[in-house]
Amino acid sequence: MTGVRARVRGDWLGLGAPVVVGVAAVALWQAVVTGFGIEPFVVPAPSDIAAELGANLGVVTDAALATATNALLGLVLGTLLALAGAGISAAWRPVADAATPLVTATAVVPIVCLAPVFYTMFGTDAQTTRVVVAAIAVFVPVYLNTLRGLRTVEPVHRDLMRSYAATPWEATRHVTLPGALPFFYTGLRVASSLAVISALVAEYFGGPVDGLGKAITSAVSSSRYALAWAYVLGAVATGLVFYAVTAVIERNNHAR
Amino acid sequence: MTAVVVSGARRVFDGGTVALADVDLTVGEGELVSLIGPSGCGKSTLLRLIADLDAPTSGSVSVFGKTAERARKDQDYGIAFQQAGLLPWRSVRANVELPMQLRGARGDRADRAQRVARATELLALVGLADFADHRPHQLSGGMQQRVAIARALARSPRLLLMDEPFGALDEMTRERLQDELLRVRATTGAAVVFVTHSIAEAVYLSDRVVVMSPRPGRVVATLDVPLGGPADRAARGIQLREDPVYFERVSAVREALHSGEAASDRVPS
Amino acid sequence: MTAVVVSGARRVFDGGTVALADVDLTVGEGELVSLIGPSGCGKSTLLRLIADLDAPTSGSVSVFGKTAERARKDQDYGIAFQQAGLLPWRSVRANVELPMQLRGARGDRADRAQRVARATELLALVGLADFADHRPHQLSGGMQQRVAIARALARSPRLLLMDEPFGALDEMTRERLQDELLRVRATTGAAVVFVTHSIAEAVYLSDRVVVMSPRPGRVVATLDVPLGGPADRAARGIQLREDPVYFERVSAVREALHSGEAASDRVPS
Amino acid sequence: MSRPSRWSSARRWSSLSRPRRSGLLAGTAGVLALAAAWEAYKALLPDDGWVLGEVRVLPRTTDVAMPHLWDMFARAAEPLTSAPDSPPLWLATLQGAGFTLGVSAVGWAAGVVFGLLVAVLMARFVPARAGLLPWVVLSQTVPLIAIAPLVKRWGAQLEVGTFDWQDWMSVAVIASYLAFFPVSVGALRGFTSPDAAADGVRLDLFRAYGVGWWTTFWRLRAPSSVPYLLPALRLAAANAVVGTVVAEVSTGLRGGLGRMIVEFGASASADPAKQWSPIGGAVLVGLAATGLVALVALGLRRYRVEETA
Amino acid sequence: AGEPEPGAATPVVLQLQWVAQAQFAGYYAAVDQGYYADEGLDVTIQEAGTDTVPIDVLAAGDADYAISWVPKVLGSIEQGTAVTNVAQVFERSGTLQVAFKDAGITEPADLAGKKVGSWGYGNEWELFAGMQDAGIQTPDDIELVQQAFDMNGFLAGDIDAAQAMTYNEYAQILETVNPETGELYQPEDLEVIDWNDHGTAMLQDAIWADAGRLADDEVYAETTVGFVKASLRGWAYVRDNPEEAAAIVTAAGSTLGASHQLWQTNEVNKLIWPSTSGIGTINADQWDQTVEIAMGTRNETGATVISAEPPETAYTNEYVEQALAELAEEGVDTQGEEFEALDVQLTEGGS
Ligand SMILES: Nc1ncnc2c1ncn2[C@@H]1O[C@H](COP(=O)(O)OP(=O)(O)OP(=O)(O)O)[C@@H](O)[C@H]1O
Ligand SMILES: Nc1ncnc2c1ncn2[C@@H]1O[C@H](COP(=O)(O)OP(=O)(O)OP(=O)(O)O)[C@@H](O)[C@H]1O
Ligand SMILES: Cc1ncc(C[n+]2csc(CCO)c2C)c(N)n1
Ligand SMILES: [Mg+2]
Ligand SMILES: [Mg+2]
Repeated sequence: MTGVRARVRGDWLGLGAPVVVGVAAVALWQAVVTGFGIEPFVVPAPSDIAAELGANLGVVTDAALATATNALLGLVLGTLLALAGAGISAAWRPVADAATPLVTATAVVPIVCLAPVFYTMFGTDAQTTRVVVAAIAVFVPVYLNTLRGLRTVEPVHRDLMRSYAATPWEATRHVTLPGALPFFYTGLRVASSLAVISALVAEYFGGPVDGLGKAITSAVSSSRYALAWAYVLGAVATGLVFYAVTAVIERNNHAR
Repeated sequence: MTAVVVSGARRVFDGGTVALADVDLTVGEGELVSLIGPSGCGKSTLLRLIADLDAPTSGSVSVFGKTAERARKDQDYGIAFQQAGLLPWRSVRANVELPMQLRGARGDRADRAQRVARATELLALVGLADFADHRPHQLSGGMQQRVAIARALARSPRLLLMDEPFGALDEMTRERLQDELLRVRATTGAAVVFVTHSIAEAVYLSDRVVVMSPRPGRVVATLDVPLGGPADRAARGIQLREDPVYFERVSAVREALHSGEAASDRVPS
Repeated sequence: MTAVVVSGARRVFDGGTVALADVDLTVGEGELVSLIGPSGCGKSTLLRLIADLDAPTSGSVSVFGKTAERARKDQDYGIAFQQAGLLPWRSVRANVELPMQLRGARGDRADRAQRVARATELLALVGLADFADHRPHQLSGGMQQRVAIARALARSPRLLLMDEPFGALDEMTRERLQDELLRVRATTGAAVVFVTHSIAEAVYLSDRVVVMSPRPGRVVATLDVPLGGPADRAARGIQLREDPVYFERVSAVREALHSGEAASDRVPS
Repeated sequence: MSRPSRWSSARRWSSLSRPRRSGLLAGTAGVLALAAAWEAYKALLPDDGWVLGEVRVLPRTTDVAMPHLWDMFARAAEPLTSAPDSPPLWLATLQGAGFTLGVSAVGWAAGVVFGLLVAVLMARFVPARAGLLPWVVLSQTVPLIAIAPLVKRWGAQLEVGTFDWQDWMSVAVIASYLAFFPVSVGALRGFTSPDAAADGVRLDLFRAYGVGWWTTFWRLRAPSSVPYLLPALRLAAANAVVGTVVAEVSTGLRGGLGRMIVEFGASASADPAKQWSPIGGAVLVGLAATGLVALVALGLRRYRVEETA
Repeated sequence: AGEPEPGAATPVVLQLQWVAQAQFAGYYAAVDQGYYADEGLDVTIQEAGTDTVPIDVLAAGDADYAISWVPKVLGSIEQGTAVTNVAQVFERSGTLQVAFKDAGITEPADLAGKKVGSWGYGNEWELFAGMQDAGIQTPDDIELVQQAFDMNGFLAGDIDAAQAMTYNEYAQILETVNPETGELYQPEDLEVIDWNDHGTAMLQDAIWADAGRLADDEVYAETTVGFVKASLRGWAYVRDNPEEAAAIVTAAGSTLGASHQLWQTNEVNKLIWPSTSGIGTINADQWDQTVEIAMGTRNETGATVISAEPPETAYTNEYVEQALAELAEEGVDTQGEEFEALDVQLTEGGS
């Protein structure tokens, strides 16, 4: 049933349908807000948000860049740690078992609980905590997925490498690592937008005065909701860029 | 010197399953021996013992007069599994080059050139010269199997271990590959241990057919197949399959299988 | 009335692959017709047209005088695929009951009792009475195939469509199931369209063997197999396979296949 | 090419997995190792941590930044405040954890229901899938704290008959906003898993039976989705807890851990061990939530021969 | 206020700007002492979280009155929120900028080149006004640091000058042991910039009512007088009974320690008493100063609170004057000229 026609249809749907849904949703939103005269503190009109975004593009961009920088550093740091951790855990089972409760705890502990103590630990005058919080959020999915990938070696490939009397390093290089790559990317894709959200949430609890999280609260506290939503758009765009970039890296790196 | 000597090999799995009970097997140099028997009778287990991918609970295995482990480390055999087991991230050519690459000690330019030449030659042999740069998923199941066979042949091993390599193929492709195997054997003189559950295939290819019975796996019969040497067989091709000796041996193997089966109390499916 | 009439059926896939080109096929009531041909020649495609799982690009298919769609909705046929396709979360019994349950209009107690009785009967028929409460993953591949066959028979269809149902089995299990199929056919009188790539199997089972050529898929030969009716064949069992007529027909099908193959320029694997 | 089916290969893997007990032992060792590392780090490194150039690479080790573990436990045993009838801190934390867990559970349930509905919609209609899926992904890039006050506001405007919207319900809605995402994505993958070429035979079978989409859904798609759904439910549980705590901080809802974290900020300098109690509580809530999901998984184990991420 | 109907108290919701603490002691005392009930009001007090904007809760109709700082509300009013300040409870600002003695910060100009703490959430305008007056360009001349819920950043030296409310964060510092002396930090260890002394103080806690309902809804207008009256009476109670008031707040669910709670009660009293024109009265000069600063001060993004004068409806003394008159009749002291602050001893952790 899948064929060229279906694929062409799929491509059209893949781009067109979300746009249609998006435009329809925004139009409905605008109509409801203007039609019922809804106050901006309930929900601001898309047109007002767009106007604020236009008027404050520079400020929004600066804030987004500040947040994105922390998110990116956190993404890189968390990914590197997760890869190292997953490598060690895959090679040495007791380490994996020992790490399990700690990783589970990390996965379930809300960032809002950790951010305040991290600011105390790393200093509230630096971006460090935001990077660390993002890194922790990134660590969990990348570690878990990569570990799963490293452990899922096809038995036939394992036998093959043994039949070649391949060294552990050769087996890792030629079979384990390439096989784990798709799993790693699955984790990275999840992690990419998590990194942005986490860095942003961390801004609520301290650190230098910059970034989207801080900007959103500032705007809201003086009832400038349309401006706040312009910053939210900045956050969405940043998250989207992170997601898209990882998706592109994935596609280029393991074209299958 | 014989290629493989298995004596008194026993393999009991953790659950208590006796997969092999006192199996003796000798494969002479250049000889092709088929293992046949109902599913679960221990054919793969036996092959894995020879390949040192598994160790016997008791008994011994020697390959070219050395331990199985030494032979594995010396790369004395090539192996093809029932699943092709290609690495999906490598091209067809790179898959065939893999065993050479792992052992190509120096990895220099001359080494590389030699590797490329050998892979080209092998791909031509299995009829896939045009597909060298494809990825495995772009090939049909039969083509993948052929790549796996080319890979097994890569280092011109003196011993070939093949576990139902043609199991997934349609009859005609299968027959073509059987002929190819005979040709390769004729040119390289390698010994072959060939697992199959096709009686016709076993008779067509083998110097000897070893019939096994299920749980605990034992050798119940060993039948010689006097149909001539590999070069001879490869030349006769389709006519061989209509030779009365061929039919007679097919019937003999079938009977040995059925009686071996009757000997065990419950038939696995 | 005939069971299946395919006339001038053509199936062109989106990529432009002509899977079937002007295929005509008639299957009489109670007749067993095998489709054989190299991989990719359109056997499965043809079967799927009959089952209304796919529609012809041009040409027509009728089943018991109705459209294929009507016949599918009326549950006129039972089908078994090459993969068993059992539902892993259902017991063996529940898998066999599935088609009855989906159509058991009332779902009351009497209906249930009848369903249970029928499933028990079918499981006995395929030799799995003791495994009714097992889950599919506890069965070997061959046993799973047998469950799928029992499921295909569940509503006593007048037409059975089977796509290489014994493909994954070892030779002996396969032979046993072939005999079972002959027995079922003898008792129910169902028409069967049987896809296989085993020449021996096609000859052993069929009233007629339809040989197809690859891309574009065509019928290149239709061979009658005068080996007697199903009851007769089932009774003769292993001797049938040593009958000279059997050997002759095997050779004839092989030749038809080879010539059909030669007719097309490139051989798929 | 024949591949071992997912179902049978799963059995082989599970038979290879080590006995549970050694994992438990190693897990305990891991927790103890972390505790030891905490104290060793505190003992060995200077108060100011390790500053590389401008950046503090390793954290401070002062008692304010990293209290001794025994101080955390000792503090938990002391009363919450100096008020005469004040409960011990551990008890207050446990009560807060219970409250947060309850709200999370409601949020989780709501998120699961909504996620499943969205997934069914997307599974049933291809254009719905194409149109909605990107927005479902996009929804998770909207920072929670931006929408929390709005949700509270929308909820507060709601009053139907005798039903009066409570503030904790807004918190549960916010939790469900995070919980629905993995469920909808995971369930969609599960519902459409029979469409995969390798599994197509089952779908063909149902078509051969001439039954409709919904019968196929209940008999095939829904059961097939379980291996994909279970990890999604677990993720949703963790997300629901995160969402609840964030929303508690954001809206100031009294009773849960989020509120405790906000309030204990005031004593973070003079009573630094205090704020570690709700952090421990949050970990407990998260573990309890995923543990409860494990119970659900137990109920569904017949459908769960293998789990897929 | 009108005659309270027997048995049918008017339900009233009050939205605070933070969680329960002595900052709001007057309202809790009024509930506890039955002052609201005396006015025929059944008052529910709603606490706030980090993202609650009290004025919008009020405008959305989810509360009848809200407590908020004037500069924050001016911004909301300019965004179209129709609310009116009906009682300016705090006459003085409680916001300080605190530094350790050795940081060399004694006046706003010294903040240049320093790491300066700021809360955000609209609590930072006095700081920006003070720095702007001192000729400091933000953000270029200083390093702005977002201040957390706690004072750890200040204590650890991440922040040279931190924002602190006299009644809260300043006390948090004094409740902490100075590692150098082994004793609690003392006021002598600290240098304090009090914006009341630098002309950039802005009006803080006030009672806000819905402007639309004040104009159209007579009952609401009447309720407002009753509500303001009972609230102010509550504050008078707090002035006269600080220990009891602190206990009332703690009983209402605040988890602050006893000495901290009492300190806060006492400091809040200092922001109200003695009252120049009677508690709750909005003094035009203070209002104008607040508006002027709100229009002229830029924050780190270059934004000002408001760009134009607020409308007439932004504040009125109409209701508070009625309330004060009724209170005077009942013999309540609404100026507190005799007010004497306590000398509260803080203990470690404020317990
Ligand atoms: N790892 C294992 N653990 C436990 N039992 C095993 C293991 N591997 C194989 N067995 C058992 O040993 C017996 C022999 O298995 P083996 O795979 O050698 O059979 P086979 O003859 O190759 O069958 P087939 O024709 O189906 O490939 C079977 O009963 C099987 O269940
Ligand atoms: N969905 C499809 N889209 C495009 N081409 C298809 C599709 N299904 C089958 N084909 C093509 O149609 C031809 C016939 O396929 P079909 O599956 O009927 O072969 P077959 O005879 O059953 O082969 P096999 O013995 O391998 O099962 C093949 O060339 C195949 O590539
Ligand atoms: C997110 C957030 N963080 C800190 C404060 C601290 N704060 C600054 S002024 C004030 C009121 C008087 O205490 C309080 C609590 C806040 N409000 N919101
Ligand atoms: Mg085997
Ligand atoms: Mg087919």
